[in-house]
Amino acid sequence: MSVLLECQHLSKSYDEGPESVQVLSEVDFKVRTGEQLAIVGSSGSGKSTLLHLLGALDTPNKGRVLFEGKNIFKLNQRQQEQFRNRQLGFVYQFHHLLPEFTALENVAMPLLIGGQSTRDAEHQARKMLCKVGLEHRAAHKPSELSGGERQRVAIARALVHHPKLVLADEPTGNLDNKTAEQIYRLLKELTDSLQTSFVVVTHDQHLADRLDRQYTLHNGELVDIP
Amino acid sequence: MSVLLECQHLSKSYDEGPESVQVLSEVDFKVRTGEQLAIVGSSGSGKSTLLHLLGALDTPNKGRVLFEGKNIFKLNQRQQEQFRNRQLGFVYQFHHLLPEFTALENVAMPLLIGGQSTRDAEHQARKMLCKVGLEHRAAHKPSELSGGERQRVAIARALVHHPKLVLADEPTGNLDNKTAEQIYRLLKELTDSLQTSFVVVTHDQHLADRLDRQYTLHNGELVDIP
Amino acid sequence: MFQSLSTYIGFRYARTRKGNPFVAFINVFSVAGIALGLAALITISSVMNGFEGQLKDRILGLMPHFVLEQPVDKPLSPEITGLSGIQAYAPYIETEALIQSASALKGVQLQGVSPETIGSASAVGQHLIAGEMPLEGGRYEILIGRALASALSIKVGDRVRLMSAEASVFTPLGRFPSQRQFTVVGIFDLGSQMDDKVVLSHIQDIARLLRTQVERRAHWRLFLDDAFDWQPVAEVLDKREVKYQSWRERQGPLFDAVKMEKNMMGLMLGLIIAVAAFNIVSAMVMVVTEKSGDIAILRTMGMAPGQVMRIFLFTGLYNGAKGVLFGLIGGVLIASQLTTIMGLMGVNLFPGAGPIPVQMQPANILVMVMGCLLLSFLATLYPAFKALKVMPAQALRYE
Amino acid sequence: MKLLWQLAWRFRRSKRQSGFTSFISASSTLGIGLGCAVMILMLSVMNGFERELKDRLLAVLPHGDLMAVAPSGIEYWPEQVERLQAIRELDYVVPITRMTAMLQKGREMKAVELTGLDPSLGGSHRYRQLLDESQWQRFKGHPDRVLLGEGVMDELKLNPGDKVQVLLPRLGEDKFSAPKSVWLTVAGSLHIGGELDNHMGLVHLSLAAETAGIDSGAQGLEFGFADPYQAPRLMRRIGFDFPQHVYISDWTRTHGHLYQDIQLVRMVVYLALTLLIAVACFNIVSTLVMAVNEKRGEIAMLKTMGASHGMIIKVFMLQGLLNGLIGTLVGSAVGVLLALNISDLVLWLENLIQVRLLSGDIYFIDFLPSQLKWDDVGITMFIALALSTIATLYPAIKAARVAPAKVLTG
Repeated sequence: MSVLLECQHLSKSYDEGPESVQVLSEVDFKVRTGEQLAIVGSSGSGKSTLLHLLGALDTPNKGRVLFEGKNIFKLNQRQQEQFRNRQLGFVYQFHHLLPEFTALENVAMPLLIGGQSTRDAEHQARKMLCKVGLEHRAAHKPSELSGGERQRVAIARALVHHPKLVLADEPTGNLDNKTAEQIYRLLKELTDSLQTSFVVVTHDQHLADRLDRQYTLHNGELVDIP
Repeated sequence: MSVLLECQHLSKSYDEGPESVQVLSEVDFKVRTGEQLAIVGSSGSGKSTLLHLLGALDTPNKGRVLFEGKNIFKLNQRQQEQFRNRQLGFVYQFHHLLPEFTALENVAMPLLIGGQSTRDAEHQARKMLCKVGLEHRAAHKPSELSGGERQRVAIARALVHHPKLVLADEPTGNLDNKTAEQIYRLLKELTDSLQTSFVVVTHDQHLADRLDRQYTLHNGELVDIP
Repeated sequence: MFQSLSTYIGFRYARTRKGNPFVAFINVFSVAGIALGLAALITISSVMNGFEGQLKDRILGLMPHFVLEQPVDKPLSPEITGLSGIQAYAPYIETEALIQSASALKGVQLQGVSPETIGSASAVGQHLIAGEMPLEGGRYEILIGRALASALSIKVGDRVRLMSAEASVFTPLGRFPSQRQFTVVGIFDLGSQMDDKVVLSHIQDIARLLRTQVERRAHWRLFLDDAFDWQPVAEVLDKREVKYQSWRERQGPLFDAVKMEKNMMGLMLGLIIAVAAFNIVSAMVMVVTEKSGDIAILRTMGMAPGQVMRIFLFTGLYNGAKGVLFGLIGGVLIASQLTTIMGLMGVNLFPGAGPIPVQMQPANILVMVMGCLLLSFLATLYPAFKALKVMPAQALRYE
Repeated sequence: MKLLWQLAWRFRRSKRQSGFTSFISASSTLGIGLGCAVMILMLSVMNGFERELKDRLLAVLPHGDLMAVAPSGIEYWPEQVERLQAIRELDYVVPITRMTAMLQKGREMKAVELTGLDPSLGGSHRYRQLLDESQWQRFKGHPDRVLLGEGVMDELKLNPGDKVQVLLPRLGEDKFSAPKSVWLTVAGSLHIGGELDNHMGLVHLSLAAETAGIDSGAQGLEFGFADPYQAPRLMRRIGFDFPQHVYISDWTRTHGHLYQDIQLVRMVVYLALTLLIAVACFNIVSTLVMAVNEKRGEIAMLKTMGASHGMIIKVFMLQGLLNGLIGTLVGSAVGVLLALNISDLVLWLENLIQVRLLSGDIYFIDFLPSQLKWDDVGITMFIALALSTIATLYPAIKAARVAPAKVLTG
C-alpha cells in the first residue's frame, strides 16, 4: 500500500509567560492508505496539537506534513480548506454537533460546505446515518440524542464524504465503557469497509492495543512501540 | 486523630437531555485531621462534583457532609461563606488566578475577603509566597508567570489562611511531569508542616499512590482501595 | 473593609484592557454610546437655549413686559412696585403711526418712553449702531431700527414726518392725521422682526403729537428682571384687579413654539441615551460571563454573593460615569466652540445672522448628567444581579 | 448561498442563547426600528412644512420683484413683460405699483401696504382663490374698488361695500405737503394667514399709478416662478440684464427665515437620528460578539469541515444583518404609516387634550403637515442598513479568526 501521509521532524512550541513550552519535537511517522494507527499520550502530552497539525488547523514551528506527497503547509488558504473538506474527517471527544441542526443536516454539512445541493447531500447523509444505525433519528436535534447516539452522528459526519484519512481525538473519552466499545467497533468496521486510513490520539491504552500500529507520545517525542 | 470530615450516603444527579445522569450515588468516607487522601476517577466520573459538594458549592439530592460534626448543608448562606473562607482551601487544575491582580494580591484575596486590612493580608501573603519560593515574583500578574509558577501561587492562595482542609481537583493536570512532581512535593510538604488535611481528586494513579489513603470513583460509586 | 474590597475589585475590572480585548472593546462602545448621546443633548439644547435667549433679548428688550390699563395719574401701589421681579416702572405711550421720509412711507408702532428707562444699559442702548442716547424731551427726536432706516433710506440727522393714526386735526380741507417733524438721533439693530416696526421717542413729544397730556394718555409700563418669570407679577395684578396687557398675549405663542421644538429635540436625543443604556447592559453581561470563572473562585474563598454583585455594580457605574464625563466635557466643549467648529466645517446655517447663540444652563445640564447616571445605574442592575446568580460549581466544572 | 442563510438564521434563533442575549439582540432591532420610524416621520413633517410654504404662502406671495429706481416707473413695461415671457422657469410677470397708505374710517386709522395690479392679467388670478368669486368680480368691476386683509377689516370694523378714505403721501416734491386723499369702496376681504392679513390691500393698477404719480403706469414688476426656491438666483439674473436701473428683491428677504428653519430642523433630524441608529448598532456588535463567543465550538467544527474563512465571515455578517434588516423594515413601515396619518393623529390629539399645538400666526399654518417622500425612506433605510453592516464587520472577522486548535481540544 502507498504512503498516504508522512510527518517529517515536526516541532511545535507555545510561549506561556516567560518560557516557551516545547509541545512537539522532531515527530516523524508515516501512515499508509487504509492503515489504522494510534498515538497514546497523557493529557497535555501534545497529542491534540499533533492531530491539529495533521489537519493543517495549526502551523508548526519546524517540519513538514506530506499528504499524498504534497506539503499541506505549502497549500494556500483555499486549498487547505478544500483539503480538509474532501480528504479529511475529524472526530472529537466532545461531539461538537451543531445544536440548531437535525442529525441529518449535521451529517450532510461537509457535503453542503463542499457545494453539493441540499437534495444530494441529504440523500448521501441518510445512507450514512443508516450505516451507523440511526436512520430513525434523522430528524432529531442533538439535544434529543443520547451521548452514544451523538458520537455516532459525529462519526457519520466525519465519513459521509468518504475522506482518505480520519483524525480522531479521544473519540470514546466521554462515554461509559459499554457505549465506547460499540463506537469503537463501528468506527473500525466503517473505516475498514471504506478503506479509510485512521489516526487516533488517546490516553486509553486498551483502545490503542486493538489498532494496526501504535506510537507513544511522551513530552513531545514520538516513540515507536512494535 | 479526630474525624475532620465525614461524608454520609451522598448522592447527586443532573438531568441532561431526556435521561437524568446519576453522578454520585451513596458516597461514604471519612477524613481525619492531617490525613491526606486521594479519590481516583476518569474524567466525567463525578469527582469534581464530589469535590464541590464537600465545599458546599453545590447541593446534593441526598446525604450529608459533616465538618467537625456539623452538617455543612444545614448552615445558612453566611455561615457557609465563613466555612469556606476560614476552614477550606481550593486548588484546581486550571489555576483560576484573577488575571487583573498581581500574585501577591491573589494570595492575599482570601484574607481580604475574610475582612483583614490590606497591610496585614499582604504581609501574610508575602510570607506564604516566600514558602512557595516566589517572593521575587510578588508584583507580577499571572500572565507574566509560567504554568508551574501560577499553580504555586494558587497553592499559596489556598493555604495562606491555614485552612483545616484543602480540596484539590487535578492540581497537576495541566503541567508536564517534571513541574507536576515539584508542585506535588511542595503541596505535600506544606500540608504536612501546617497539619492540613488534604483531599485530591485525580485520574493520575501515580499521584494517588503517594498519599495516605485512596479511593476509586467509578460511575458515581466510591470503592475503597486498601 | 467589605465595601472597599468590592470597589477595589470592581475598579480593577472596569479599567482592564488586556484581560479580554472583546470585553474591553464592548466596554469602550458602551461608554461611547452614553458619551455621544449626552454630548449631542448638551450641544443641541444649549443652541436651542441660545436661540430662545436671543429671541428674548431681541423681542422682549423692545416690547413692553407689562402695560397696566390704569392711567399714570394714579400712582402705582407699593405692593406692585415692591415685587422682587420688577426692575423698574415708568409711564409709557404706545400708538400706531405712519413715518414718511423723502422717498417712502411706512406704518410703525410708536413708543413714547421716559429717557431713564432707555439708558445705555437697555437692550436698545446696547445695540445702538449709529447716533447716541438719551432722548431729550421737547426736541422731537426719534430712535429707529436699521431695517426701517434702510427701507426709508434715511440716516442719523435726517428729518422725517410722523403722522399719528390716533389723533387727527381739523383743517379747511377736512380732517387730517396729526403730524409733526422729528429728527432721527439714533439707529439700533436688534436683528429681530421688530426692527422695521418700532420707533422710540420721548414720551412728552409723543403726547404732544397725540395732542394730549402724558398723565391722561400714558400707562404704567413694568420692566421685569427676567421676562420669563412673569407669573408672580400677573398674580399680584390679578389679585388687585388691575387690568393689564403682558407680552404673553402678543409674543407668547412664538416662545411656546420654540419651547415645543426644544422639548421635541430633547426627546429625540434622549432616545439615543436610552439605547446607549442598552449597550451598558450588554457590555456588563459580557463582562460577567467572561468573569464567571473568577466569580466562582471568589465564592470558593467565601465571598458573599452580595459583594460579588457590588463589584459589578461598581464596574457598571464606573463605565457609566466615564461615559457621562466624556459626554459632559465633549458637550460643553462643542457647545462653547460651536461657531468656530461650524466655521471650520464651512457649514453656514444662518447666512449673515452672526455667531450661533449658545447658552448653557448649568441647571438643566446637571439634570441631564444625573439622568444619564441613573440610567446607567439601572442598566447595571440586571447584569450585576446575574453575577449574583453565577453557580460556582457550574463555572468551575468545565475547566 | 442557501446554506449561508440557513446557518445565519438558525444561529440567530438558537435556543441555547440565554434569554438575555435575545433581549439584547431585540434591543438592537428595536433601537434601529425606532430610529428609522422617527426619522421618516420627522423628514415627512419637514417636507409637509416645505410643501405648505410653497403651496399656501408662496402661491400668493410674489416670488420676486423689480422696482424702478426712477420715480416715473418701468418704461415701456408692456414690451418688457412680453420679452420676459420667454423665460423658461417663469410662471407669471405682472406690472404693479406699491404704496403705503393710511386708511381712515371715522376716528380709526390703519397703515396698510397697498399693491396696485391689473385684475384682468393672468398673474393676478392667484389672489382669486383667496375669496369668493362675487367679491373678486365686484373688485374687478370698477377701478375705485379695494380688497383688504382680514386683519385690516377687523381692526377698522369694515364690511364689504363700506367706503374708506385712503390718505396717500405726495411723494416726489422735496418739501412736505398735506397728503392726497382718495375715497375707495371695499369690495371684499383676503385671508392668506399670518402677519400678512394685518396690513395688506389690493387696488387697481391704474388708480395706484395715477395717485402715486407713476407716469409709465407701473412702478415695478412682480414675478412668479415654477420653483420658488430658484427665485433668488433667477431674480438676480433678470435684474442685472434689465435695461433700466431697478431694485431687485425676492421672497427670501422677508420670509426666508421660514425656509431656513425647515432646513435647520431637517439637518438636526438627520444628525440626531443617524446617531441614534449608530448607537443601536453598537448593540448589534455586542450581540454578535456574544453569539461568536457561544458558537466558538461550531465555528471550529465548520472549519474542520473545510468551511472557508469568507464563509464564516458571511454567516455572522448575515446573522448580525438580520437584526438590522428586521429593525429597518419594521421601523420604516411604522414610519411610513405614521407619516401618512400624522396630521389627523395630531388633530385627534389636539381635540383630546384641548391644546392647540401649532398656533396659526407663528407657523403660518395651524395643523401639522406631512408629506411622505419615498427617497427619504430610501435614504433612511440605506443609512440603517449601512450602519448595521458595518456593525457586523468586527465580530464577523473575529469569528473567522477563531483558532480551531484551541477550541477543540476536548
